Amino acid sequence: MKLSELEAVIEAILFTMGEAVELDRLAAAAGQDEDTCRRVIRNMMDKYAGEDRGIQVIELDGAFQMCTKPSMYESIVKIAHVPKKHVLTDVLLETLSIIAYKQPITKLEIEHIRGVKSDHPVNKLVEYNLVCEAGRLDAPGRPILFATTEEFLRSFGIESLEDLPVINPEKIEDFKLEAEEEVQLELDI
Amino acid sequence: MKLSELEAVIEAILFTMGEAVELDRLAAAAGQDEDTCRRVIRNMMDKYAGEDRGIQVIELDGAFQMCTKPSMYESIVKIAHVPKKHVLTDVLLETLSIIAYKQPITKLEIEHIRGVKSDHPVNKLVEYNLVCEAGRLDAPGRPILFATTEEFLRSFGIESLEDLPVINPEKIEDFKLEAEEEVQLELDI
Amino acid sequence: MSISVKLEAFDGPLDLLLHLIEKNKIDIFDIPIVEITRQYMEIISQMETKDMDIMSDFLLMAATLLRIKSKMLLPAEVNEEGEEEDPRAELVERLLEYKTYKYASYELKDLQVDAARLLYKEPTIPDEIADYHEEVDIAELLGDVTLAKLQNIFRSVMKKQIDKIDPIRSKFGRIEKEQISLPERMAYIEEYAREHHRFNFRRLLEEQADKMMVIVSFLGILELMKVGRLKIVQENIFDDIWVTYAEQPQTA
Repeated sequence: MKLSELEAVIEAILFTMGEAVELDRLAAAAGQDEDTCRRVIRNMMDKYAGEDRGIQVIELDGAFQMCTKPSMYESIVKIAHVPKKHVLTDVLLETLSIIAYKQPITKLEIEHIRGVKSDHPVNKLVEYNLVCEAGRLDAPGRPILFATTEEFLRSFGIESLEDLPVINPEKIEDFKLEAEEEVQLELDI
Repeated sequence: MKLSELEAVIEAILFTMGEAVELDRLAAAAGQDEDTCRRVIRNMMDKYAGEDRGIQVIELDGAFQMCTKPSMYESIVKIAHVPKKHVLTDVLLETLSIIAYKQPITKLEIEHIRGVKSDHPVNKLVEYNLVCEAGRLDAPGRPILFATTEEFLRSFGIESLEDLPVINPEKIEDFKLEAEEEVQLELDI
Repeated sequence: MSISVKLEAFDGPLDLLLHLIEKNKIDIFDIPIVEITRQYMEIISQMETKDMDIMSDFLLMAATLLRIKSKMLLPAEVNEEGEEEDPRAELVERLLEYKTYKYASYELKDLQVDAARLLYKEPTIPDEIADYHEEVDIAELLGDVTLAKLQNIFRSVMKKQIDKIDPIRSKFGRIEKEQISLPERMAYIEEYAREHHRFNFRRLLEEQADKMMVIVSFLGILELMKVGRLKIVQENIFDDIWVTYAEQPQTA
């Protein structure tokens, strides 16, 4: 293996591992003896020291680890603090409305109503603190129940769930009738 | 900020984050406009292409992510734990290719093309995060629209949807020719 | 020809049709519909699946094939431009579209193999940075969403859910496979025809008008017609179809 290839292999391994890797394991994976391997890594460390590099390789008690340079700390703080855009998409609103009216409700029931997997919208709503876990259903697998939060009530300016606008049961009956008529029409021979 | 410093900052951020970082967030953290930032990253990508490098930067629909080069795979698997990918069955692949090329698309349209109910494959693809909901179609019943995700691009090594393999009409034409060349059975009415 | 196939082995009726077309080395633009329909029917009549969802999709295609087959026997229809219409055209288009995506899925499969060789790194964000929890401004997030809007959304979701319930399909669970077996239905129709001698196709369906029964009955009648047990007369398009029992099997 050429020296440059060896450097590439070591770089790739240290990157993937993330943590400190002992020299003997590195050497075995690269198919080299430990001395050669150590020499190559020391050489790489010099290269990383250049000013156009944000990462470096450090030696820790005979093991090597890839990490960012200390001078990069400020920039990393910044990226973590760049505000993400939060949008309440139709998918989220729909899921929220189901949880609001059917709470406490399991994810499976939400998925049944929506007709599609709903992990993502439920997780997002929990992240936004509009929805929270509310115990577990006493059923096989003891699935998590979801309910709306106090933050939800506050945001909509209501004091309790009883203040949610009522869904008229007659309306639901009407939908049922309409739907049945439509299906009947399609089936007429 | 000097160009070399900017490169260092971007390298450090991409390394730390591990996942794909959108250009606007990178630019904000680096304190640069997006165009400058993009130019710097493209330049870095060329440098990473050198043979002494085991890592590279890939672009995914306007976001950038650091990863290893494909040629490093054999060496890395000797030492690192490589997460298992979901095995996609033919049914899943077929459904995924319809969604990829026709997105955004409703389940009904998918079912029309496949000629079979497709709840199961669509749900599986959503579960694997290869497909996500993309709003609802403005039509009676407001059916859910499905589209591919960033994970889809990553899993198939595609930069953006424009880079999907072209379904060559000539290839399809070939099917036709092949069929014509082959002996016809005496089956015609 | 003896075919023993599990229907589940095919991704759907189009997949099965493509399989037959490829196996017989047929030009997709000139499908010998009689033979293909025969092979298709043979396969689905031997199917072992009890899954009604799978079965109904395959039966629907059977009905389509039979419709094309019967249209091929009639004088060709002429479209607005005065050209003869090929009853197979729509099916060919669907098969080609399906085949296109099937082909694309092979390309994707190859891409996936290559892409799996790239490896990524877990985020290593320092704890004190990761612990920074950005406050989500809920008021801004909710924007102009009011309780009334939320209620509307919920209503439309529930309406959609009711729409989705197909009163026929939702009762499938109760239908035994035997109740819609084609040979049994054929025997019933033949018996019914012997008794009534001449009857209206519509009459036959009145008692058992669910979708599956309509399809199976229709298939049964076509099969009986093919073997010469029944004669079918329809004076004009959309008129009632009259079925007559043939005492002596005729040559079809």
